Amino acid sequence: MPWTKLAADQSACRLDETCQDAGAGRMISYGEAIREAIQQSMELDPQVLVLGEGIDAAGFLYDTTAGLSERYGTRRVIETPIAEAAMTGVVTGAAVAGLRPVLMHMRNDFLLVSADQIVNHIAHWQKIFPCPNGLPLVLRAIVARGWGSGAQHSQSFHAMFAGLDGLRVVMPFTPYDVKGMFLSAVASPDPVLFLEHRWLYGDKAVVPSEPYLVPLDSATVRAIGSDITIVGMSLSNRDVQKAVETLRQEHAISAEWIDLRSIQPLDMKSIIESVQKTGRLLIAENGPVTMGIGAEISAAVTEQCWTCLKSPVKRIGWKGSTVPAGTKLEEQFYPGVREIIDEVKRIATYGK
Amino acid sequence: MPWTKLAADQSACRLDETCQDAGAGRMISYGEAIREAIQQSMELDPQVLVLGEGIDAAGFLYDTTAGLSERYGTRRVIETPIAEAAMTGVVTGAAVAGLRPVLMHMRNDFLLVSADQIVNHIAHWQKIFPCPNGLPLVLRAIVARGWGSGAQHSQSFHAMFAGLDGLRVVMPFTPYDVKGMFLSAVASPDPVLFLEHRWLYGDKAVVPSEPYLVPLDSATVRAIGSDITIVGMSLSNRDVQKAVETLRQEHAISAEWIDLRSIQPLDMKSIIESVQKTGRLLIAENGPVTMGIGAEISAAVTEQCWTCLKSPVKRIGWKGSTVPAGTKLEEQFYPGVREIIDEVKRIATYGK
Amino acid sequence: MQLEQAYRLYESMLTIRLVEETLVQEYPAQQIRTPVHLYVGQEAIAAGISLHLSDSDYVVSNHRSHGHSIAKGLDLGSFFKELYGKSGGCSSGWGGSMHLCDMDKGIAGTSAIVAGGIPIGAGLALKQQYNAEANITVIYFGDGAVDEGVFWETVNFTGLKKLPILFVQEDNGYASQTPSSQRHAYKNILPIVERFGLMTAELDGNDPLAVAATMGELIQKIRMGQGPGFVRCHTFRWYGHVGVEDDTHTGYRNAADVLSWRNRCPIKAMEKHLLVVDPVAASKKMKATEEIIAEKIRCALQSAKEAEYALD
Amino acid sequence: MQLEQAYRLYESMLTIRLVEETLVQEYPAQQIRTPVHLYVGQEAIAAGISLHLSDSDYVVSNHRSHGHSIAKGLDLGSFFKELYGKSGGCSSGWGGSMHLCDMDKGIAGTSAIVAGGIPIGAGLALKQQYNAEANITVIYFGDGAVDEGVFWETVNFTGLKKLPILFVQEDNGYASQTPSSQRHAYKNILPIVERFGLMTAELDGNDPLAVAATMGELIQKIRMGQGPGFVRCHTFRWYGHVGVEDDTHTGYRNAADVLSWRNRCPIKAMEKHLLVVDPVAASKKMKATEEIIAEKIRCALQSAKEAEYALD
Ligand SMILES: Cc1ncc(C[n+]2csc(CCOP(=O)(O)OP(=O)(O)O)c2C)c(N)n1
Ligand SMILES: Cc1ncc(C[n+]2csc(CCOP(=O)(O)OP(=O)(O)O)c2C)c(N)n1
Ligand SMILES: [Mg+2]
Ligand SMILES: [Mg+2]
Repeated sequence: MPWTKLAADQSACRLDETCQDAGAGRMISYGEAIREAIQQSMELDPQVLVLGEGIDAAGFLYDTTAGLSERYGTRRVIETPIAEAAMTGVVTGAAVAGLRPVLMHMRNDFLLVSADQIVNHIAHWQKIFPCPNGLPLVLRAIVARGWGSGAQHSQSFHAMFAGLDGLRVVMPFTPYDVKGMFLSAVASPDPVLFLEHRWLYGDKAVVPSEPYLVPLDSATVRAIGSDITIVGMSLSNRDVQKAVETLRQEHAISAEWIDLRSIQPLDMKSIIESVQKTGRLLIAENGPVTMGIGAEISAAVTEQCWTCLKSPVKRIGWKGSTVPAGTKLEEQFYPGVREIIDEVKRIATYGK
Repeated sequence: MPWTKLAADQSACRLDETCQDAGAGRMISYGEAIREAIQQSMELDPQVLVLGEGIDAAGFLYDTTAGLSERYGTRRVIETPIAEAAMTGVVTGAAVAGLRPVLMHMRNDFLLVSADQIVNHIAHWQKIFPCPNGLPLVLRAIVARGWGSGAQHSQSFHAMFAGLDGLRVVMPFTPYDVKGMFLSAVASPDPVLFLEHRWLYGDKAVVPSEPYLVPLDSATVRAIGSDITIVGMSLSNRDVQKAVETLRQEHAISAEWIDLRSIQPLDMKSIIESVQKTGRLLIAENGPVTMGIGAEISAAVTEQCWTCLKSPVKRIGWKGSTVPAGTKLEEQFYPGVREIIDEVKRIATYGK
Repeated sequence: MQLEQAYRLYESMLTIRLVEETLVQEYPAQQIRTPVHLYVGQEAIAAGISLHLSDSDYVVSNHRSHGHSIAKGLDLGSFFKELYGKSGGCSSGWGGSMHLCDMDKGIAGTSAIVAGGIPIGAGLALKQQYNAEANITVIYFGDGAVDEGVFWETVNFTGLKKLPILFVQEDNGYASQTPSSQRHAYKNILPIVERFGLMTAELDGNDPLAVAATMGELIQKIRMGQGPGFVRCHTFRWYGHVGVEDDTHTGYRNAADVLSWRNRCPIKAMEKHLLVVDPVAASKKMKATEEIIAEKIRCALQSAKEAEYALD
Repeated sequence: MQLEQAYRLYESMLTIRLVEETLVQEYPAQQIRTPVHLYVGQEAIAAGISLHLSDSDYVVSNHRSHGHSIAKGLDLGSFFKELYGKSGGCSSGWGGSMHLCDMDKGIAGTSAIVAGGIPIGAGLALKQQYNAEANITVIYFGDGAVDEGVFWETVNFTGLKKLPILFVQEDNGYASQTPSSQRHAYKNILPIVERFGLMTAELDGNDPLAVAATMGELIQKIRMGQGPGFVRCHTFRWYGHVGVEDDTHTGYRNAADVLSWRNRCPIKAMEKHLLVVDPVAASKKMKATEEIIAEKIRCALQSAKEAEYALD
């Protein structure tokens, strides 16, 4: 099995987090890292195939699938009809039978068309059936934002699918993670909903050229701090990062920044460890606040860190569940660095 | 408009909560109350039509639609193909055009087949389009449990659809509420997901025979108490009710029992008022704990009642998101009165 | 049909029938606590198909899955255990009647969502095609499942990719209690799916010999890569949609129809055939077969009753 | 076709064209901040249909909605304001290019989910049938939307209930950059949907006279309750799938095809026709029409640019 070998190699040479900040090395973008990860997964394992709308057509899903069909043939690179429900069933069946299919969606909004297959089938399959092959499939989907994409093309469904034990959900933020987590998603015996963010595609960082794995179930501390913990996810990390810097420089607030990375399962251990130190928590949702993953984190942290919490867990996120199209409406809709800073200041001075 | 008239009549004669415990009056079951509500809504308003699989066929959706087609004709009582996605779009279009359609599903699990229509269309429609007629549609669906119904026929999707501003979600518990809330759902200009519980169909109570409205956005206090607040929803109220009695009688704990009734919007005001008094909160989810509506309630209450909370908000619910079929597995899966009592005792003695 | 095959077909149908009659007997004791959708009356279809399948061929089934699974070789012990929610059940007690599975036998899974299993079947077939196997996937569904869009999406994808699939529509005239005429804008689905590049056949699903013969030919063609196939099998379920009661009294099916279909019992038809083609031995052989099956069922049932409940 | 009608048809097409050419010009200034899917090249379809519709007839549209909406009478001011995200936009600035609406004009809504609007159209038609109106609903969609199951479910329901619907497939050969042949197991959808009880027609969607004539007849039949209809209109979009660029260089469409379709401009065809049937006045009239439209667009655009941004 190529994937067990990769995992073994990795524990030998220990390519982990620290690596990406090493400075030296090849810089590539988030989008390029995805493309490389897809290509390497196909190279590593002939059982990997990719399917989707527009993956073998001009555009190539923002270039992430360019060149694949020339290299691996249309047997392994399957341009599909616009039939998300059936194609989701198809990858389920293929995974049951032992292939490692990756189904790709240009927008995660389209996942809803296949919600029955995801929720009623994929998320239960391994629990109700003995699955000698596991259920190694990846649903890759892009979260978008802005330019008036509006109600049906700017949603983020990480939280809607976060309550299903049988489906992993991840939201990588960095080029390093997106590559390593994609390879882990393909390697995983469990189905994975792999949510990318369109606005991160241009971000560049050092990414090793060889294949490597980043765990699917662990958050990561991206900045160490002592006054408050801020949890970001996917794009919201970008604002968190800026806020953390400003808070340190201008407000003498030392914030610990956790990039959630995994939505299901939640890495509560990392969050709790941090909150035990800081006593304060803000979750920056990349989505509507209500019923966001922040609700679950808040509830769980409050249960488990009651005595060390100095102020109630707070959440910040979109103004609602329908994203408007107009420019100013969009501006009003999304919170930004400013709002995070203000919220942190309120939390830091809570009760004082 | 028949519905404004009904609302007006009602504010005159004040048929409210208290009425149901009045003792005197006609006893009917939850199932009969639904049937009566459907029939009266059709009688009141010729723009109301009902659609669904099996609604005009032997069985009549557990008898709730029996007799309707004889009375109102197949023009208004539309037996449909097994095509939940299209039929959901059909009721959306019909509501846009000014009818008041009610689409019925024997199991709420089948809603997932139409998730795109619900989430990407219904829940956004009124926000993005001027809707002179509102979007007066009802999706009626039954939550089931037990007898090995298993993974695909025992789910409860109230929480999955609770994060959509443009969709009301209700879960009536009593015969009185199920009738009044059904009539309110049909009267509402907004789309309503109306979730019944199959296990409540036999419950009997006093139900006025005339039409009346119960609000779609308010929780109700079903037992007054001072030591802890317990929020139940739909069937979980049944265990809460028993637990509250036992707690009072055997443990000298005075619990306030709130029946949530409405999942979206949440009646946070009622919950907070209660928690301000009791200082303690347990949510008994009728579904998996993780990403349940209890998470949102917990997060919101903690934010808003921080200073009066004596212990962290706790949640109790199903063991996971895949419901097993086997008898003993089911027993292990669902918490019961015992678990609620134990949890309340832990909460009540928290930190002591 | 060769005699040996005919006996196998008979045995397969009779096994399904006797298993389900056992369920009918045992169900009132309320120890089988899972909704059962009986296959009685429709046995010729799964039996006639499975005659031509090996363990490497897949089947995907729906809520009415007993016959499909048993014909494909599901162990009766693990079947009964599953229905009793016992440890050792084919789905470890998690599935119940509507979620049978045995990957070693090619029983890939069962969805209780109408049409939910259909695209999953296409995925199984995609793997068979991908690996250039000569194996095929059989997808079972009813006249109701074709109402769902995902059925049409799958038919299109199958025709496009020429997947090795046999679509088996068990047309018993009703989806639950609703007749096809109230749900379909068309009378016959076959000329429609033909346009998607599927080979088609229409069959009396209660004629075991016809089923076995036609399915055999079609499956052979599919194996040889000549494309996917779709068979519409007219049949009738004897019992109610769910549960173990005769539901004729509820009135949605006319009593004369019920009777006439009962008179067209596929097992009786097979008995008659065997008596004709094997006049000397048939009677005895059938009796022996029945006894063997009954004994197997007794053991399997017993083992299920005695087994421990599945626990988490 | 009567002369007056011909001029209306011309005006309608030209309005769409000039509006979208305005978008092409204005888009690079980045003040129209919403993804635009241009209809240029396909104008004859919406214009030819809308000729036969009143405000009481509904249309439901998809991502490529400008032409459908403008032909149905959407006010240009509220159109431009919507695209500029301004107050006074037809969807209050919430919708953008992909969510146009004007219930007073029968523009019931627009879904950017492929095929998402199709069943909604059936619901609109259900209400028309329910109230025994003589009005109809037109559902616009592409060759891509028929890939989705919900399309087939809706066709079935429509055929079953004989809803007053005109399904309009704008077959421009591609869904985004993927040709039909890579997505459809069948060559022609018409004989398939016919089996569901739909009247069908196949059209050169770039021939405005043919479109107007055929649609007129079919719409009349649908109004009179003769059943639903389905028209496949062959056409071609001149610009890229989204945005205002020519995308021929990306190679998915062959340059010769693009050119040949551009040479079959529906507006040019209409001009030619008017010059033949009204040789004396046409030239002048067309010029006047163009000026009026251009002036209307100037005003509308100006009002949009000057309007306040929509705020929450
Ligand atoms: C998506 C979905 N909708 C509705 C149901 C409820 N349901 C269960 S079986 C059934 C009828 C199926 O009829 P058919 O496909 O003809 O199979 P049969 O029962 O006749 O064998 C229905 C509507 C379901 N399980 N899933
Ligand atoms: C459910 C869904 N899947 C995918 C998309 C992405 N998408 C937008 S337009 C389009 C192609 C539509 O093609 P067609 O129906 O032929 O219309 P055309 O653009 O050619 O007018 C696709 C795939 C979407 N919007 N919705
Ligand atoms: Mg049937
Ligand atoms: Mg197209």
